Amino acid sequence: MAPLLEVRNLKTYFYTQDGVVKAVDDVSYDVNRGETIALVGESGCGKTVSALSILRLVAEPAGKIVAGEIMFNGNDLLKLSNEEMRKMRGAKISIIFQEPLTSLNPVLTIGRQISEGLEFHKNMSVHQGMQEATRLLKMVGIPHPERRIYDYPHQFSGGMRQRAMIAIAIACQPQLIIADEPTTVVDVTIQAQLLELIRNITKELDTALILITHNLGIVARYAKRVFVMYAGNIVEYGSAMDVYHYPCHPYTAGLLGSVPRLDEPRKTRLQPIEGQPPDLISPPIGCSFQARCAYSISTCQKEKPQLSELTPNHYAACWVSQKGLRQWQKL
Amino acid sequence: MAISENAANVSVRPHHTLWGDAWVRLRRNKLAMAGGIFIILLSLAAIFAPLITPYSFSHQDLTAILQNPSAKHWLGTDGLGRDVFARLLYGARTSLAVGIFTQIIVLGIGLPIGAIAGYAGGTVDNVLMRFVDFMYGFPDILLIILIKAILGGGIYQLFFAIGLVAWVDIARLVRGQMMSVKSRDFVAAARAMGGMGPYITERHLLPNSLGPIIVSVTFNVPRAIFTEAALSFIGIGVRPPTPSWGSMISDGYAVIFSSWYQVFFPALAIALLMIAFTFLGDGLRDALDPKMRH
Amino acid sequence: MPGYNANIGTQYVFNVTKAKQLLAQAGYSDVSKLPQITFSYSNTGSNPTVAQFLQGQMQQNLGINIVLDPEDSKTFSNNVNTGNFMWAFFGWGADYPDPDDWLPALFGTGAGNNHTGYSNPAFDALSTKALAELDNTKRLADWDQAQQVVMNDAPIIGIFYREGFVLVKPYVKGITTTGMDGALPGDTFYNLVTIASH
Amino acid sequence: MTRFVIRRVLWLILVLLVVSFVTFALMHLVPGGPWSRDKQLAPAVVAALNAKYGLDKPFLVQYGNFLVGILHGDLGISYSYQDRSVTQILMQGFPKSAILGGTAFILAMIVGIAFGMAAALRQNTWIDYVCVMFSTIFASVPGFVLGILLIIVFSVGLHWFPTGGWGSPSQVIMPAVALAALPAAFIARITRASTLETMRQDYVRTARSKGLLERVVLIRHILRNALIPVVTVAGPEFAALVTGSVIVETIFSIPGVGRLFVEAVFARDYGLIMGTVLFYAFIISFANMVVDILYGVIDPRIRYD
Repeated sequence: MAPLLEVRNLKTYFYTQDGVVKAVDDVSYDVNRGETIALVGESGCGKTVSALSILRLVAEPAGKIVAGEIMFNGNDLLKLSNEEMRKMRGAKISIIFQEPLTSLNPVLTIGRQISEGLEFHKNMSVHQGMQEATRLLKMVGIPHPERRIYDYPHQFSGGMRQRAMIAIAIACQPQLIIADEPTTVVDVTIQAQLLELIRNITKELDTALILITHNLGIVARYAKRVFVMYAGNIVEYGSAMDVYHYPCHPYTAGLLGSVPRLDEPRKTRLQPIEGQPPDLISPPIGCSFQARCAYSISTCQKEKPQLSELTPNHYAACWVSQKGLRQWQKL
Repeated sequence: MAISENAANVSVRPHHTLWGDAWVRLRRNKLAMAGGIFIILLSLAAIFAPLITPYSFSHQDLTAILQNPSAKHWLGTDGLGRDVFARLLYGARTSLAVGIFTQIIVLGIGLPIGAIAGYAGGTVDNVLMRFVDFMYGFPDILLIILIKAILGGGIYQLFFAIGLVAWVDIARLVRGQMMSVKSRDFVAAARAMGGMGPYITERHLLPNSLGPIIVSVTFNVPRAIFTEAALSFIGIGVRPPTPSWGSMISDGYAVIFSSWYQVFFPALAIALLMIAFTFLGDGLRDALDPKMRH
Repeated sequence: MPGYNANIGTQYVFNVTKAKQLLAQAGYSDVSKLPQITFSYSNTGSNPTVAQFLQGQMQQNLGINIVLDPEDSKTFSNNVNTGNFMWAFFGWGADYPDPDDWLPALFGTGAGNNHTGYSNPAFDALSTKALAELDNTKRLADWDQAQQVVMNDAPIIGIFYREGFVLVKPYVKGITTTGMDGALPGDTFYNLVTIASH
Repeated sequence: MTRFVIRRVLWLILVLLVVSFVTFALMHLVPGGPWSRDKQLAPAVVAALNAKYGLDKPFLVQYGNFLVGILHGDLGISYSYQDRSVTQILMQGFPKSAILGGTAFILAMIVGIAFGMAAALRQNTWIDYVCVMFSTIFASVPGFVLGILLIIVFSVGLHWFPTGGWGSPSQVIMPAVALAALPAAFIARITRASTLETMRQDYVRTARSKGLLERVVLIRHILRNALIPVVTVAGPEFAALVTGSVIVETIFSIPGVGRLFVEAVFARDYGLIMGTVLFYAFIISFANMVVDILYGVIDPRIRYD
C-alpha cells in the first residue's frame, strides 16, 4: 500500500547575505496512513525546515524549495497551485508548532482561532464553529470548554495553550499532523500528558503523525520508525527498536550515549558530543559529521557516505559502519 | 570517544551582543550606509563651508538681488542679494544641529517616561500620562516667548524650547508599545527568570518596539527644522543673518512665484536629510530585529 | 501736510568717509572698541529685511557688526515703551495731518511717545510757543524752527515713508486716497465714491 | 470599563484646570500686554481699558472670575473681536475646522493604513519606495507650498475646485487633501514599521498553516496586532487636525479656529488665549482618552485595573 506521504530528495535552501544555507540537503522519508514516525536531531539540523517545506510555509524570499518531490496521496504538493495548496493546509495536513507562547494570536479568542479553519474548510458558520471548538477543547482535556472558548491566549497556561494548538490541528480531521517539538517548552509532567493526548487522538482519528523532537526518550515510546537528521540530511533511519539497540551511525550512538538511561546503573560519565554542527553555508567535503566523529577514517574526509541498508529496514550513511567496523557498538 | 582535533571547518560563532551584531548587519545594509554617509558628508560640507564657497552667508550684493541660479551663483541669490548656495551650506550647521540634537533630547526624555509608564502601569502610568496630556495641551508658544524674555534667544534656548515640548509623542508611542509588548509572553518568561524591570525593558521591550519609534524620529527631524524657523520668528534660535533651512523657506514664501528656488533648494535639502534618516532608521531597525539574527 | 519744508534734513546724505570721521572724532577710529550694538525690531512684514539690510550696510561700509534682535510685536512694543532697547526700528503714523500732532508727542521732553528720551529746552520752548500761536503762518514758522532743532540733534534717523499703491477699476469713480487712510485705500472719503455702469 | 471612563473624565478636568492656571500665569508673565503698541496709548486710556476688562483686579481674582465664567459655559470675552464672546468665536469657527480636520483625518487614516500595509507586505518593491518618497516629500515640503500647488493645478488650471472659501462641499476637498498629506505619510510609515514587525510573529505562520485566505490572515491576524502604534499616533493627529491649521486655513481662506490661538498669543488677547488653550487641551486630552480605550478594545491583554 503506497505511503500517505513520501518526501523524495527534498532540498530547501536559504539565500542570505552570508551565502546559501543548505538547511535541507537531499532528504527523503515517508509516512504510512495512521503511522507515527519521528524526526530526530539537534536543533538547527533541518527538521523543522523539512516540515515547513511539506506545508510550503518556508519563509519567502529567503527560503526556497530548490528540488525534490513531496508526494501526498499520490500527487506532488510542490506542483499544486497556491490556491490548491492552501486548501490542503489545515484540512489534509496540519501542524503543531513548538512555541505555544507566541504561536497563538494574542488578540483573538481561543474559540475563534479554532473555528477559523472549520469556517473556511468546512464552511461552518461562526456559531457552529464555536460549538465544534467547545467539543474540541473538551476532547483535548480543557476544563469548562464552553466558557474557555471566549478566553484569550494570555489567559491560558503554557500547557493549555499547547492543548489549544492541538485542538486547532485536529479541527478538520487531517490525514497527517506534523508536531514540531510539541512539548519542548512545557515541563515534564505536562509533556507526558500532551504526548499521551496526541497519541490517543491520532489513534482515534487514524491520523499519521510526524513527531519532530530532539528528545530521544519520547521517540522510543511513541514512534514506530525513526529518522535521525544531522546537518541537513538523514544519516540513519529504521524501526525504533533497531535504531535504539543497534545504532549504525556514530552520531546516533553519540546521541544515545548522551542520554541518561534508567535501565542501567550509571557507571561512566555521560558522553556529550563535542564541537558544533558544521556551517551549512559551506558544508565540509565528505561526511558532515567527521569533524566530531572519533572513528572517522580517510574515506570519510573525501567522500560523502550514502544511505545503505545494513540490516533489514535499517539504513545508515556511514563508511565505518558500512565497512562493518563498528567499535562504538557497546550495547 | 575522544574527539579528533581537525575541527577546522567548524564555524564556531563568536557570541555577539545585541549591538555588536547589529553593527555588523547595519554595515552590510547598503541603503542605510548611504544614508549614514550622506549625513556625514552633509556635516562635513557644513563645517568646511568656507572652503567650498567663496561667498559668505551674510554678504549682500545689492546689484544682484533675486537672481536665478547661474554660473556665478549656483543656486541664485535671495532678496538681499546673498548667495543661496552659501546660505544653504551654512544653514546646514543650524538645521543639522537642530534636527539631530532635539531628537536626542526628545528621546532622552520621551523614552524613559514612556517605558516606565508602559511597563509599570497602574497609578504610575496614570500620573505620567496625565502629565503628558498636560504637556500636549500646554500653550508652548507662550512659554517660548517667556524663555526668550528671560533667558535670551540663543541656540541652546532653542534646543531647550523644542526639547521641552516635543518629547510627548515619543513617550506615548513607547508607552503604547510597551503595554502590548509587556504582556507578550517572552517578557513574562524573562520576568519569570527574575529579570529586573530595567533589564527587561532594555533587552526585550525596547528592541521589539523600535520600528514605530524610529519612524517617529525620522518625521521629527523635518518638524524640528520647521519649528526652529517658527521660533526664530519669535527671536529664539539663530538670529539673522545666520541662515537656517527653515527660515530660508519662510523667507522664500513672499517671493515664491518669482524665485521658486529660494524655497525649493532648502526643502530639497530637508527632504534628502529625511530620506537619509529614514534609510538609516530602517537599516537600524532591521539590524536590531532579534528575529533577523540567525 | 502743512508746514512741510523740503530742505530740512537734507544735510544727511550717504557719505561713508564723513561717517568714519565722526566715528574717529568720537574716539572710535578702531570700530572694534565699540560696545556690542543690538538692533531690536518687531519681526513682522518687511522689518526683517530692513534690519538685515541695515546690518549689511553697517558691516560692509563701516565694519561694525551689529546684532539683530527680532521680537514678536507685543514684546517689542513693551520694550520700546519701557526704553528696554539700544537701537530700535519703529514707525509712526499721524492722527491728523499737522505738526501739532507729531512733533510735541515725539520730541517733547517726557512726552508719551518720546521713546528716545530726547530733551532739548530750545525745542520745548518753540513747541509750546507754536501750540499756542493762533496765526497760522507764524505757527508754521515756529514749527519749522523746532524741526530744525530736532534735525540738528538727530535723536532719530528717518529711513523711509511707506508708500501705498492702489489698483482701481476704471468704472470706480471718486476714489481719493489720503495719507490718513486706514486699512483700505481712500476709506477716509468713501462717501465720494460712485460705481459707473460697466 | 465605565468605571475607567469616569475616573479618566475626572482626571481630564484636573488636567484642564492645571493647564488653565499655568496659561493664565504665563500670559501675565509674558512681556507686553493687550494694549502695548509702538504708539503708546495715554496712561488714562490704558487704565480705563484695564478697568473695562477687569484686568486691574488682582491676579487670583481674575482667575477666579474666569473659572466662574467657565461654569456657566462662558469662556470669557475677546479684546480683538469686540462683537462676539470667545465661546461664540469658537462655536462659529470650530465646525469649519472640525469638518475640514475630520475629513482630512479620515482620508489620512484610510490612505495611510492602506499604503503602510501595502509597503510592508511588498517590502523593497516599488510600492515601498513610493511610500517612502511621498512621506518624505510631504514631511519636508512645507504645507504652504503644497496648498499653492493644489490651487494652481486644480482650481486655476483645471477649474475642478474653487480656490478657497467655505460653504459648498467642493471647497472642502483641496484643503482636506493639503491637510491630510503629512499625517497620511506619517501613519503610512508607522503602519509599515508596525506591520513589518507583526508579519514576523509566529501566530501569523500558524494562521497560514490553517489554510486561511491571505486576506483573512491580513486583516484578522496581522492588521489587528499592528494597530497599537497606529492608534497611538492617530489620537494626537486627530486633535491637531480638528483644531485647525494656520497655514491651510490661511491659503484657502477658511474662517476656522486654526489661526485663533496664534493670533491671540501675538495680540496678547487674554480672553481668546484662555478660550482657545482650554478648547485645544480638552480635545487633545479627550482624543488620548479615546486612544487608551481603543487600546483595551484592540488588545485584550491591556486591561486597566
